[in-house]
Amino acid sequence: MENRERILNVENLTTRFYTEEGVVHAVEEMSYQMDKGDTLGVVGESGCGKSVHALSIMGLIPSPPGKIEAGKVVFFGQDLLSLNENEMRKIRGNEIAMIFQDPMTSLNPVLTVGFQIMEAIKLHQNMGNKQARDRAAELLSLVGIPEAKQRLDDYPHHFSGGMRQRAMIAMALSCNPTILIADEPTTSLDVTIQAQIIDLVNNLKEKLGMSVIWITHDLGVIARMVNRVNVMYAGRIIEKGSVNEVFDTPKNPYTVGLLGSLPNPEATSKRRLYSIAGEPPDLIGKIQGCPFANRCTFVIDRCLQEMPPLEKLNENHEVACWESEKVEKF
Amino acid sequence: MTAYILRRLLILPVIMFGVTILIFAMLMLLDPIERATLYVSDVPRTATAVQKIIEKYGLNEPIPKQYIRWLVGNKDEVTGEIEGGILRGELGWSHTAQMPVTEAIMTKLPVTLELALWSIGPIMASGIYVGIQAAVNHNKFIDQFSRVFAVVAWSFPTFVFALLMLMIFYSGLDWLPPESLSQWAKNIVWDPTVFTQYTKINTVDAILNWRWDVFLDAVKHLILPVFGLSYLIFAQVMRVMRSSMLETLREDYIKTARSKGLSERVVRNLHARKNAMLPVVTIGGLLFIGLLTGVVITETIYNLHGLGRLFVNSAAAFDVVTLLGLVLFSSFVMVGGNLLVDVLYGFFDPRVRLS
Amino acid sequence: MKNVRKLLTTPISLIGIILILVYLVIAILAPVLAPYEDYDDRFDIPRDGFRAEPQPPSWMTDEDLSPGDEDWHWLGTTEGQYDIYYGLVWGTRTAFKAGLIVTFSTVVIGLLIGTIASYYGGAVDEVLMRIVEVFMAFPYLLAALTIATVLQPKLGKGIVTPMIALIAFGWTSYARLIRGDILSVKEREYVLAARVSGATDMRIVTRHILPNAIFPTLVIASMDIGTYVLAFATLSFLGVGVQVGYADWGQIINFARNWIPVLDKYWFIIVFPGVTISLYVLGWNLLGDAVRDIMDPRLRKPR
Amino acid sequence: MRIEDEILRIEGLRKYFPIRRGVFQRHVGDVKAVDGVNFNVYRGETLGLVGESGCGKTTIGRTIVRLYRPTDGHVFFDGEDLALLSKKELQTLRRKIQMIFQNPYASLSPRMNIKNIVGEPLEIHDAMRGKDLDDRIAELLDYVGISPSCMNRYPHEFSGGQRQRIGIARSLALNPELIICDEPISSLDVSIQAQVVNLLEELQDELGLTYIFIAHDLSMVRHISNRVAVMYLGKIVEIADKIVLYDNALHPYTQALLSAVPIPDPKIEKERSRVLIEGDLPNPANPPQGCNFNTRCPLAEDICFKKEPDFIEIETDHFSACHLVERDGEAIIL
Repeated sequence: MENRERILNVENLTTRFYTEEGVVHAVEEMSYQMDKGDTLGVVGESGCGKSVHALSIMGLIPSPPGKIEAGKVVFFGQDLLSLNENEMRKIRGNEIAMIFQDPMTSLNPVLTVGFQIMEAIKLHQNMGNKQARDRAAELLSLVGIPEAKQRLDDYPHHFSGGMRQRAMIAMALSCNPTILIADEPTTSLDVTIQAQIIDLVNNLKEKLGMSVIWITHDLGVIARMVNRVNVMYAGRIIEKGSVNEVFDTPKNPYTVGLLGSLPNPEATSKRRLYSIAGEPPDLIGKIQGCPFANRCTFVIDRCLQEMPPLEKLNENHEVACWESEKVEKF
Repeated sequence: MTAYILRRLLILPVIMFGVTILIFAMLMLLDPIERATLYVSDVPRTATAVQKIIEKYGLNEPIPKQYIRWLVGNKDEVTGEIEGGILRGELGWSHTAQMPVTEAIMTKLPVTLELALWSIGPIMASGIYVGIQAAVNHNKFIDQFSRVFAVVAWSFPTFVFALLMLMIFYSGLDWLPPESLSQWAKNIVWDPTVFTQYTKINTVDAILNWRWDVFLDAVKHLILPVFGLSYLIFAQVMRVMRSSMLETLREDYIKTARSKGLSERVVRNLHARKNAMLPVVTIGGLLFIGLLTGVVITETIYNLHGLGRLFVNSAAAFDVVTLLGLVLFSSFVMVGGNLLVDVLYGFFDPRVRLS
Repeated sequence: MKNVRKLLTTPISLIGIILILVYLVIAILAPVLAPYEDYDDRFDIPRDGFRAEPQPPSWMTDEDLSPGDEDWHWLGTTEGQYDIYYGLVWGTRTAFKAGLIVTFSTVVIGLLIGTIASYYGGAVDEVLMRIVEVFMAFPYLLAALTIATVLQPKLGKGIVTPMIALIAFGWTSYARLIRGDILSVKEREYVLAARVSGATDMRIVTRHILPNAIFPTLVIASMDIGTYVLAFATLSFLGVGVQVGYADWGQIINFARNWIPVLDKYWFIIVFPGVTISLYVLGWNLLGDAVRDIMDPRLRKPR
Repeated sequence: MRIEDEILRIEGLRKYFPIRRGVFQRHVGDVKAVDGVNFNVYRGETLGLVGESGCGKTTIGRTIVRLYRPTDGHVFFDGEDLALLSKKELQTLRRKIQMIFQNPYASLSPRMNIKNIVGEPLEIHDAMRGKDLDDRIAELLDYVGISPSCMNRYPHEFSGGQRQRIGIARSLALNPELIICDEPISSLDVSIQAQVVNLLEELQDELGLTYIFIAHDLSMVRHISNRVAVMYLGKIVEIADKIVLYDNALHPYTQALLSAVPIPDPKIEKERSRVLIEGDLPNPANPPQGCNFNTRCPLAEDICFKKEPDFIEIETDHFSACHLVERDGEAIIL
């Protein structure tokens, strides 16, 4: 692998929410690195902390009740968590941009689409009204919205779901961000529209030289989109590595179970799906040992006592499991 | 949007028809002779004269006939003169005011309008401001304070508040007297040679006549009534603004705005406030109710000769014709106000405006 | 259960509950706290002569009197020598009656009309909702005041007339609220599931729709009890409703109107009754507010 | 398959929802949610019904159980036309056709306990009471893997997957023959989806149930179904045995849909060629003239804008509605 530039280094990130019901351990000791040009997938079930981790990077955790307890987010050698609000605002939307899950609610209904795009441009790039407007139109056509100039004056409710997500992408791209964080951007869209959006982001990534963090629960999208993947469970990364390694030789029983629970597209005979018994834990209160232990078929005593650390299997694969050598894909 | 407004406008006559039916039904609870004041100013006392009046105005005819007559008036067969008829703006004779009800409304309206004018602006502006401050400082001091204030204000009867204020600031400290003007100011205002009453609204007239002494006197007399009239509605606007702002700040598009790197000030004032205003607009109708109810109590206690006081006096004197005239008028204000609110809503929300 | 515990541990609602309990105890113990001579007249405030000028509380002035004496007035007298203490104690009963009966009746009427409108839909809905709008075209208190005035000669003075007046115009917001909630619940999947199971319309409404739609209305109603007590007091303050001398808070405050220029001297005729009614309404409002916050933070206050 | 094995036959089914607008709320048009649909379901099979949101698949399901009255067309169940039944006659039908809903959080009344929810159909139809009822409820809960001791709990005490099981238990209460599964897994987490799908398959084997499985997830439909029908804008565009359909899709929309679904295997994904279709779904209130896929179809020819294609059998048991396929008699590869 050629020498690539390290742009993001997340170290030991821990985010908790102090609610009336108790302390929610949303993200626990999360560490990973990202190089320029990477498309990093973060995959896990709902409530596993994948969105919270993204908001932590952006410094958008509502506080209170949320609090980043520990860790570093080093972006080009600068720890984002140590920045004050003003410095962070210069990064947000400029160096790191984000798009969200539900395009129907992510755009302000009482402001025009054009205004919302121009706003970011004017803020970060010091452009005048006219210039910003031209740039906004350019961006809209870049993301494949026809008659972009006229559509600037439309309100979000004139746009379909797919178009709104395109507009959101245009907004995110307005300042040529280094990293684009996409938080389940296609979950609420139809598959044909999802395919369009995935394609669009892939093309733009090449064109603009961005790096992308793609958060999703859909392993199919991960397989299509990304080159590196973090698998999350109960607030922790339990397996990470290059997408080929993780899908071919998963070494955490959860990853194995997740892959097994998906129908095999090649199968001709009817085989029952593998199903992981039980339910994911809620994250209130500290979990003793490995959070997956109570659903795991490989469980040993040690799992109930100690959380296994991420262990390097090879250059491209790390896994957190005491019994990883016994685990095999079926 | 236009279709929606048009639809409301078309329903309007239906509502107003219902309103007249309801008012007429209340009228029918009266004895026939009591209803005579709808058409004549002094009702005779002798039995035969009474009978004559009842027959002349058909006050014991079938109800639909009486209803029509109440609407369009009674035509004198001999002279061809038409008396009464609410559609002609004739609401009957007010015993309490000793003039026709319509005229009474027009004479007393300026006093009430003055109160309302001085109340609405400050209520809206300060209620919205404090509500926003409470929301963005959620669970901090100002939020808790606003909450306590709202609940306490909501529990404090207007009439108790007004009397306590008078106890402290009038009979105790003698700072802020009741009534609308001091005697010397009244003498100026009522003297047409030195003072022209353009609008009959004291503060406005004082400015137009360039009489700052009168203006200050009027303001001094307005302070207590305006406070008494506003604190309830203020509490309401503040609470609605607070909760809608809180809700708006949780919306996804606020997250989007923040992720663009906008400052918190822009996020609040531009992205959140505009959306959060919508529920405040919808309670605009409540504002009218609050004002109309408030003036009744306020004017009674502060001895202001406006519509509210006329209302209470007519109630005390069993002057039902005046009462119903006033109720009819206030329901007009309400219906008109609600229509205005609908239009405003469309103005604020592009989703409604353009659909 | 969790909600009940929350109600009892939140300071705000706890204050509300305690306030209401105190008043409840006063209402129940009224015959002990303020004994009456004749059962039939127990809501008539006893008078100590007919002088116009109010008398201050006895413990402030009369050194030769002691509690228990016939002329002893804990909180002084109003104009016409009505005993304020007696009026406030027995007025508690009036307040409970007025608040609870008016709230209950308006909710029942509103539920009935709202349910019928949303259930039948179409023309029935259209007509009923227009009727609701007609009633809503009147400012509540003014309409109630008017109808109470009109009804007074027919029904006489007393607490029934103002209560009927308040009920007559009070039900509309509940009808609207329940109608809206039923319409939104009607399309939920569990209602569809009941229909697929072959449940009759009656069963769907009573077992599936109403239990899930009625809640916001009840919460709002609990918040409105205080408002109704206030409205009732306002009516009697303005001289419509109970007769002079009836044990009713608004009525007692009405006496203060004639003494505005010298209220600082006769402060007890406004301060005692004013505090009594405010604390009572505050109790209900605190409770209602807490109930709303706990059950559904999104509910907005109507009217 | 033989005709006598048919449990359900749908002919020319239409369901329109009126649109009212303007000052007088005039009837200005219809949302043609289901616009002339024909298919049949054989006893004991699972028919998958796929399509994107707004294509009318849920409406078909709800019309079959008569939650909606059809605008036009016939629904024959065991030879009897359901579209014509009166309310009373429907009661007997209710026993035989049941439904499982999409959202496990919305499909159980929050104010009823599990016992009342599962037992309600039994109370209504069999007037079951007391111990009989309790026993039957326990049996049903046991079937779906919920401990009968939970009978007196309320829905909010259960997770999404458990609720969906409870919903399934309710639908089984009356021993139905046909169950319409309306996106039963789409709001569940991945690891829970497999649990529910396995349960549905086990129940089918054990009780000989017939399913119509409505979903937008093509990979799960492929797993669970015997035959698959693909819907677009109120119409069925293709129907075939699942292996035939997935290997040899005839209609361009089916091909696009299949290729849009990502496969959870990076190697396959890298080699796969993809068909992208442009644009959005047209407004179902105002569908395009001719073939309603013509606005997005990369192959559309003149005829596609003029004439609506017929839904015809191209090869045995493989139906499709496309002019180009009809003409050439074979799949056209995008």
